[in-house]
Amino acid sequence: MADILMVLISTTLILMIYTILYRENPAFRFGEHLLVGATVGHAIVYGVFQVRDLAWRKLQTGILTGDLVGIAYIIPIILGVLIYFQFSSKYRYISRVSIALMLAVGLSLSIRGLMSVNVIGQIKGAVNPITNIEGLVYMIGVICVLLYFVYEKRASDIVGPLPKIGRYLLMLTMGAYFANSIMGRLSIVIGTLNELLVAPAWYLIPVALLIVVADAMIRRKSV
Amino acid sequence: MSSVWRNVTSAILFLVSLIILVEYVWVDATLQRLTTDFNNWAVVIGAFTLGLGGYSIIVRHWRMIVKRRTLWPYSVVLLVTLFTFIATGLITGSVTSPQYNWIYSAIVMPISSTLYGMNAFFIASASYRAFRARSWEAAVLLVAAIFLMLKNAPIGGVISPILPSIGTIIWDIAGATGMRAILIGIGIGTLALGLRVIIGQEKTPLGGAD
Amino acid sequence: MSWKELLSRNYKQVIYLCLFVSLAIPLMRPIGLPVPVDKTTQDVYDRIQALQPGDVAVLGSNIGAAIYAEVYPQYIAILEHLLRKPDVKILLVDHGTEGPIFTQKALKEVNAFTRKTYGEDFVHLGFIAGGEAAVAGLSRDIKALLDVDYEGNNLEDLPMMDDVNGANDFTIVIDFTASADSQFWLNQAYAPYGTEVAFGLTAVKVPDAYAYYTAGQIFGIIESLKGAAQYEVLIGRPGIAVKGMDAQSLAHLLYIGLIFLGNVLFFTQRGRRG
Amino acid sequence: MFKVGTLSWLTLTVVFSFFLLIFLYLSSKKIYIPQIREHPGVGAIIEALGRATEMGRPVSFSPGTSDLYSTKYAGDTAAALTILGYTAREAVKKGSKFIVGIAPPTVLPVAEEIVRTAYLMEGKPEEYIEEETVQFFSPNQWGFATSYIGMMHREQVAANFLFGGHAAEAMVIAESGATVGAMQVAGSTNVYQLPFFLVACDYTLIGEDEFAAAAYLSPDPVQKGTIFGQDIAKLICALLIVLGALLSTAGIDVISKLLSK
Repeated sequence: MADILMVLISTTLILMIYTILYRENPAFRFGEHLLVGATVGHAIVYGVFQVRDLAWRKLQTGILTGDLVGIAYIIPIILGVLIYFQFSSKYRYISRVSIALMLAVGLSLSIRGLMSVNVIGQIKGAVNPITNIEGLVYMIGVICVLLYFVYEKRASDIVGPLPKIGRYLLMLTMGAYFANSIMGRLSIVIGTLNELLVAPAWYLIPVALLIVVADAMIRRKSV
Repeated sequence: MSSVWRNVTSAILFLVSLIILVEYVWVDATLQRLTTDFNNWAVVIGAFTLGLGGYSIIVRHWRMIVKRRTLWPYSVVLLVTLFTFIATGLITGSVTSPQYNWIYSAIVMPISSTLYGMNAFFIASASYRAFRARSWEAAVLLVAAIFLMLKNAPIGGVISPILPSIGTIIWDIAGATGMRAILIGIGIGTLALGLRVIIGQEKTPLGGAD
Repeated sequence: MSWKELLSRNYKQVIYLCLFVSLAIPLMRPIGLPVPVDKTTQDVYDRIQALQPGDVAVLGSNIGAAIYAEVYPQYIAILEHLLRKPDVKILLVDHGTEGPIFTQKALKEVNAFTRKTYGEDFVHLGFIAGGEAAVAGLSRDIKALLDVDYEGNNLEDLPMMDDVNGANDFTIVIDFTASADSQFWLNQAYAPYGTEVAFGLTAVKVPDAYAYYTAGQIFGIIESLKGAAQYEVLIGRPGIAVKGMDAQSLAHLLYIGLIFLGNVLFFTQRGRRG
Repeated sequence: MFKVGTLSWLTLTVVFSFFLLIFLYLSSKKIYIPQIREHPGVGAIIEALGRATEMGRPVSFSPGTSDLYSTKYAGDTAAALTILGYTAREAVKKGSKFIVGIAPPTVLPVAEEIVRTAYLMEGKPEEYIEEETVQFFSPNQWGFATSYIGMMHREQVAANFLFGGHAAEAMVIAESGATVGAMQVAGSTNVYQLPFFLVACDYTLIGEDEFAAAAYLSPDPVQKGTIFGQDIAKLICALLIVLGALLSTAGIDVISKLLSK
């Protein structure tokens, strides 16, 4: 019984969201606010479980066994609480210390990783013996696109038309994003339709259509 | 008092970053210990920030209800759902308990997948009305995109095997030139932004320059 | 108001209806177009097929409701393939708050708990917040970061975890995501420890990853529903992904037609006005 | 002692950081302010504004739907606000009606301040109408898109600008702009939105173009210094690639060996 109810609820919600294709309306707004409430609630629940598993438990074992590393977990817990001072305009500066630690770890970890993977890794990937046409095209091509992203005046004058070629090569890359965005979004719609086009879900489709047509009729008369 | 705290903040930002960056190239037990601890502490603070968004949304929508702003009934819907999820999660003790799983699959799954897929419809109508080969650049993009679409969809190969092969050539050129340069650009851009934040020249990520 | 006027005023709704129909028909009456296998998918299949007993496969997942349709079918297909490999250890970790929900759902769907023993053959660590710091912590020293697994059992009591403690023990890592955690595995596992990494991605993330693939930094990519369909064919278990590919084909033709028609109208009008 | 295999990382990071910090310092002390080339995107903005004045129809601008402090698009929104300042002044100079649509609450006060000063600097403070020139639509993605499109149709705008962090709603806005017949200029670093902007708008600034245009237009010398520091790092990468490819064709793969050290 419970899963019939779930199918009815989820199908109704899917159809309510699809009404935006007709126009923005109360049904769509209801579904949207439902989602924001659910996802934010989920994040809070998860935050509580994480603090318990990643810090509170370690602090307790640390205190019991006297292990310094465990006891030191009091520091991130305090910093975690301080971050909520962001909401008081008077004491906001207090929350900055927690953000500073997170930023320091985040930025330095990405600098460590990106300089090795994106910069050195991609340069090594581009450095190949030019044995055929493709090799030549790839080498010149990556230089042209790099030069497109160089903005200093004199440097741009020296390199002449190369950045223009770079921009056209970028169009190929943007074409790849264009084609893949379409395939990606279609896969999501296919996933939703897989659930919608099966009994008992699709019985609700005519109901939704009737409501939309009725609404369109009423609105056309009143205009 | 606040100016002392501000110096402490910039000192932490600079020192912690320096330690983690040096640890990448220098073998040293204390450096490694400190990096692991800072790393795990950042994970804990990350867990606390999950609640930050929640706090501001609860306050904003509560104010909308109290002041009877337009659309306030939707704020009631939002807050009721929010507290239902929190209550179910905390009472059942885990997010894969049957009850939590039920409300999650009934509400979050259908709405978010429909919303995320919605763009397929908007792209379809824009394909007819807005995607024009206004310039040579846009023409190159559209032609490349069409060949790549025929590579992505099995129908392309069925119509004629040349189509996917042209698509693959375009895909390889795009991957080896444009993508590579964009990745290098992101690497350098992150270093530039990172340095400016670490030395305190760029304040925005810290929440404004006041 | 004539039909023509009604159609041109509501052209958007007409196009939306065409797209809906072009997707719905093949889903209900599959055409069965052949699904050619890309090299990026074949590489992942071959690498898993070559796994030896005792190897450790790590599955990272940031699957959420938004990317479920594109990435979850890949996750199921690869999990099924790994379970068929004798004595290969599987470590499951999540990078998003919604991850565990789908990891548990997948484990039940391929009935992993009956085919293998939890704690010896596979362990689910659950979600660890903190983004790149979490992946760095996992790669460096799991036990320093975590005390318990997803269900709350102590890591010490799980026999498998005795000889799995960091990236040096990971044979391969496959991350199923559409967000930055794929980059985190490259930065924190591949760069420092040389761990073999592959990705299962949404279509829109594939162009970014392809440069890593040609540079040899990742050993394969499963590309959206298309990759899932190909993997289902490779392991001889055609399922929901293969059916979806027919709908993709018809819809792609609709888009190309619309772009073509739109531009023809644009140039003819401009011709008249120009 | 040094970790094996990180020597190339250390050298490149130190060299790049040296250039980035030096030009940051030199430009902030106004010792050397690099010259940034005029970006074609800026030319497109001027052309669009000229067209709006000819047709006597208003101009609309959106600085993006992402927050001022969102780590992912903070840079985007900041660049968008610099371009907003410039576009507002040019629009007022040319005497066309200027409308700004805002979604994120944190951006509203900043945008109002920028546009109000623009009107002041052009000597027409009375033309700036409170709540009218800069309109706050809704913090929610689809609520904002619907109201912004409504405004574009009501005002029959002749030029539309979309800068800063946009998501899927940008697709619907760009399409409505095309149906209204507006000349559209957009900019974004979000590679998933860029392809659609490129084919739906008349000119689009790709990724770092947006920062370069902001640096070109902004009086703050430090932005020019940062851009130049990154230029040098990119030129070094380009040099390494060319040298490496040529040498390895001749059979000497010293560059890739050095990079793996």
